[in-house]
Amino acid sequence: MTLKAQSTQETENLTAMNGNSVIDNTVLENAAPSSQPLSYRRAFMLVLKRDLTIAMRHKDDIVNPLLFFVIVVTLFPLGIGPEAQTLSRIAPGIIWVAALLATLLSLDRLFKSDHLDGSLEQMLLSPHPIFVLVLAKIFAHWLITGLPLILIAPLLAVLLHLDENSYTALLLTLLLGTPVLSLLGAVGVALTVGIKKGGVLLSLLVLPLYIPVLIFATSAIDTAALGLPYSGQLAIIAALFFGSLTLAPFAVGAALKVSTN
Amino acid sequence: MQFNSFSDFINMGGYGFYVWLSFGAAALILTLLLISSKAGHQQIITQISKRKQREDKLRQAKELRKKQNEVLNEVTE
Amino acid sequence: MWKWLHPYANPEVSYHFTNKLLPWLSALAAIFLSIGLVWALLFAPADYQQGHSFRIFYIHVPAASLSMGIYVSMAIAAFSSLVWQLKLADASAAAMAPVGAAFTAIALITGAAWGKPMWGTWWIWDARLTSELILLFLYLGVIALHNAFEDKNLAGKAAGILTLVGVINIPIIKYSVEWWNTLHQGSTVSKLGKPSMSLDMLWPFIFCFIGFSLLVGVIICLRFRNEILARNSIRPWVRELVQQNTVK
Amino acid sequence: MNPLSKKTSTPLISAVNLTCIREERLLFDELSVEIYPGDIVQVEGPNGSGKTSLLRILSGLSQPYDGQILYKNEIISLCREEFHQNLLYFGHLSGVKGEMTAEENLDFNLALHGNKTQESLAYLAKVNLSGFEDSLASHLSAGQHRRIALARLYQSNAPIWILDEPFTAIDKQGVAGLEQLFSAHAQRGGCVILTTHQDLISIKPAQVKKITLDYSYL
Repeated sequence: MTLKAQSTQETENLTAMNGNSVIDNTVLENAAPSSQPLSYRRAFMLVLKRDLTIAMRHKDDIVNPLLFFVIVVTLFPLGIGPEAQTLSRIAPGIIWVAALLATLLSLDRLFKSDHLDGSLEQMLLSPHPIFVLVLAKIFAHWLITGLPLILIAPLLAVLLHLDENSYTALLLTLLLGTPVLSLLGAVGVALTVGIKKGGVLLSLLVLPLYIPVLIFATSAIDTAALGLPYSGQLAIIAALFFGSLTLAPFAVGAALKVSTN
Repeated sequence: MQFNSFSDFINMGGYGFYVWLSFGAAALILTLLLISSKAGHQQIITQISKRKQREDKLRQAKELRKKQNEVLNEVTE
Repeated sequence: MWKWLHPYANPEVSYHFTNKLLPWLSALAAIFLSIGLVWALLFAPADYQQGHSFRIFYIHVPAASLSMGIYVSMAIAAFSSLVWQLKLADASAAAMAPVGAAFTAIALITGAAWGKPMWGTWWIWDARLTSELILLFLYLGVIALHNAFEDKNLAGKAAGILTLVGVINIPIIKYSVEWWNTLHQGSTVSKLGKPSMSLDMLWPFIFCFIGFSLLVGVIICLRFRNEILARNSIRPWVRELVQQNTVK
Repeated sequence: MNPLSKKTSTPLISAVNLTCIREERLLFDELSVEIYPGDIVQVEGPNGSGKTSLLRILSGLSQPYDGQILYKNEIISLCREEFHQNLLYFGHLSGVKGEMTAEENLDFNLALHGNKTQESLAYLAKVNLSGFEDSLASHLSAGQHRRIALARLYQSNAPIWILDEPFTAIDKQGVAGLEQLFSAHAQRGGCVILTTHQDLISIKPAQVKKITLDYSYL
């Protein structure tokens, strides 16, 4: 064990050398005029503002998933046929599956570039709790990708002859459901961010987890089309939202620690 | 015994194909898994021993270099 | 509990313990499986409705329940490896994933083979088969993530997190699929439901079930052993063991 | 060894029995080190000997295979917030975003680590970047990126500096400035742990403690 001997020797060397520097030991300890008190809100806003700034200067990230969403939805009538009845029957499923895929496509940008340029490391080393930073990043991701999706969905619903009764249901399920997609997806990206070809793997990890949201959301829209109350399905999606909101940031934090290891 | 003859047994009351497909597939998958798990042991051992040989070689080369240096030092002294 | 667990938390001790355990476990598995399978195939009575196709039940049901059970034990192992940093728990979780995936695949194949004569079609979006299919995806995700990492320890941690996320999701997925199923085909009475089992059907089933569980134990032990070796390849005791094995 | 020095100061950061395994190769085993206020520690070793791994483990980014890191004799995972408040880590990657300006990058970095951001322009001037404050970082060179990241050193009041190759892509003058900064920091009672390919010029070898990583046994 040569190294062992060497390193303990070094240690002694260090302690021995240390005698003369003890005197001004206290200088740094008391000198903290330039630091701010830590606050969750400030950390959250800081990361949120940064991510939104970057997205605004890099508009492809907002536009491309949205375009993907629109194109995938328009492919279905071409593949299935233009009968209004068929289309309105499958419209909820198409819109939701396309939303899943669009979210999946945009997930990559959540941590990838931060991981590549080293800012992810710095975030993990900041004194703020990781879940606050992660939550801010996920919220920013939802604002950038989820929100535009919700805004454009009614337009696509018109193209697919969605039943008129279901528009509110479509918007409500998207409003409650897309954050769940971002939160669950973040776990998947956090796990795969350190892997070179993580893209395909990501979909394998994340898509099965999306199934409950898909089922309840489409059934809410279907129920609404029949003119029946769909608050039950909405309540379940809301429960999924709050469940993932509380648990996902911690899973993401743990996963990021593994990925940057 | 539920069957009168061997062909009865194979036939399974008309369901033979499905029954034997199930049992066959299960047997196949489990045997493959069992064999690969068993073979994995020897594989890992050979892997480790190969790495060990490589490291031994590296160490020998290092010692040889050290000796040569010592000889050189002696010569210069 | 820790005092009792501690000696087994040592990789070398547990390696040798697994080695000693294996022959006994394999013998028991062989006995139970052969009795169970012969009984199930030859002596168990045919179902009055489903005839001899009912014999698929003796593999399908053990495989399906074991596939769920292995996932849960994998999650427990992953949890203890993440929380208490037990490296052996990590190795055992890694050993379980392929076994679980294999049993899920068996449950799916036998389910389809049983469904064809019963429903007239190979695949039906029945709640149980669908959840089994999603479970297979979850298993494959864990295995793929495990393989994607070069470093075994990191791989174990990442796969562990995914397993835990999955185990929270399994009940939700199962519930949602069942709910979705009743919504879309409320009138279909699943013939894979619980048949009234007589005792001469129950006994071979119990033997098969125990036999398959023991077989799972055997395969997990085999893989666990390999995982321990791979994770401790630089330790002197592994080096010695390798030396002995290659000289032979 | 002076027994007094041990009594009067606790080590800022110490490693206890660290073992590190990467790609199934043992990088170091049972490595123990104590680093006190005022120390400048240089980690040495050939490529691939685990210098970066050691620094990442010391900073808490990576987990060692075995062993513990202590901050003032407390395990770092139990005092994460306090430890990170007192730590500045500078890695291979600068953490600079191309979509943001030099000033925005520095401001974010400072604020993220709980520092005030009023004087960031002055710090950019100190690393020779005045005039580039408003340029997008994607228009700047790699060396300039590193300088944006290093500007944090002028503001930081964290006692523990862990710097992985801080001199890469920095010119001679910059290196001299950094070395001055390190000595001043050590004199204030901080400690600097760094890896570098070239030897330190203005800091005398006697002042530098060395940890040599050499996987002489594999």
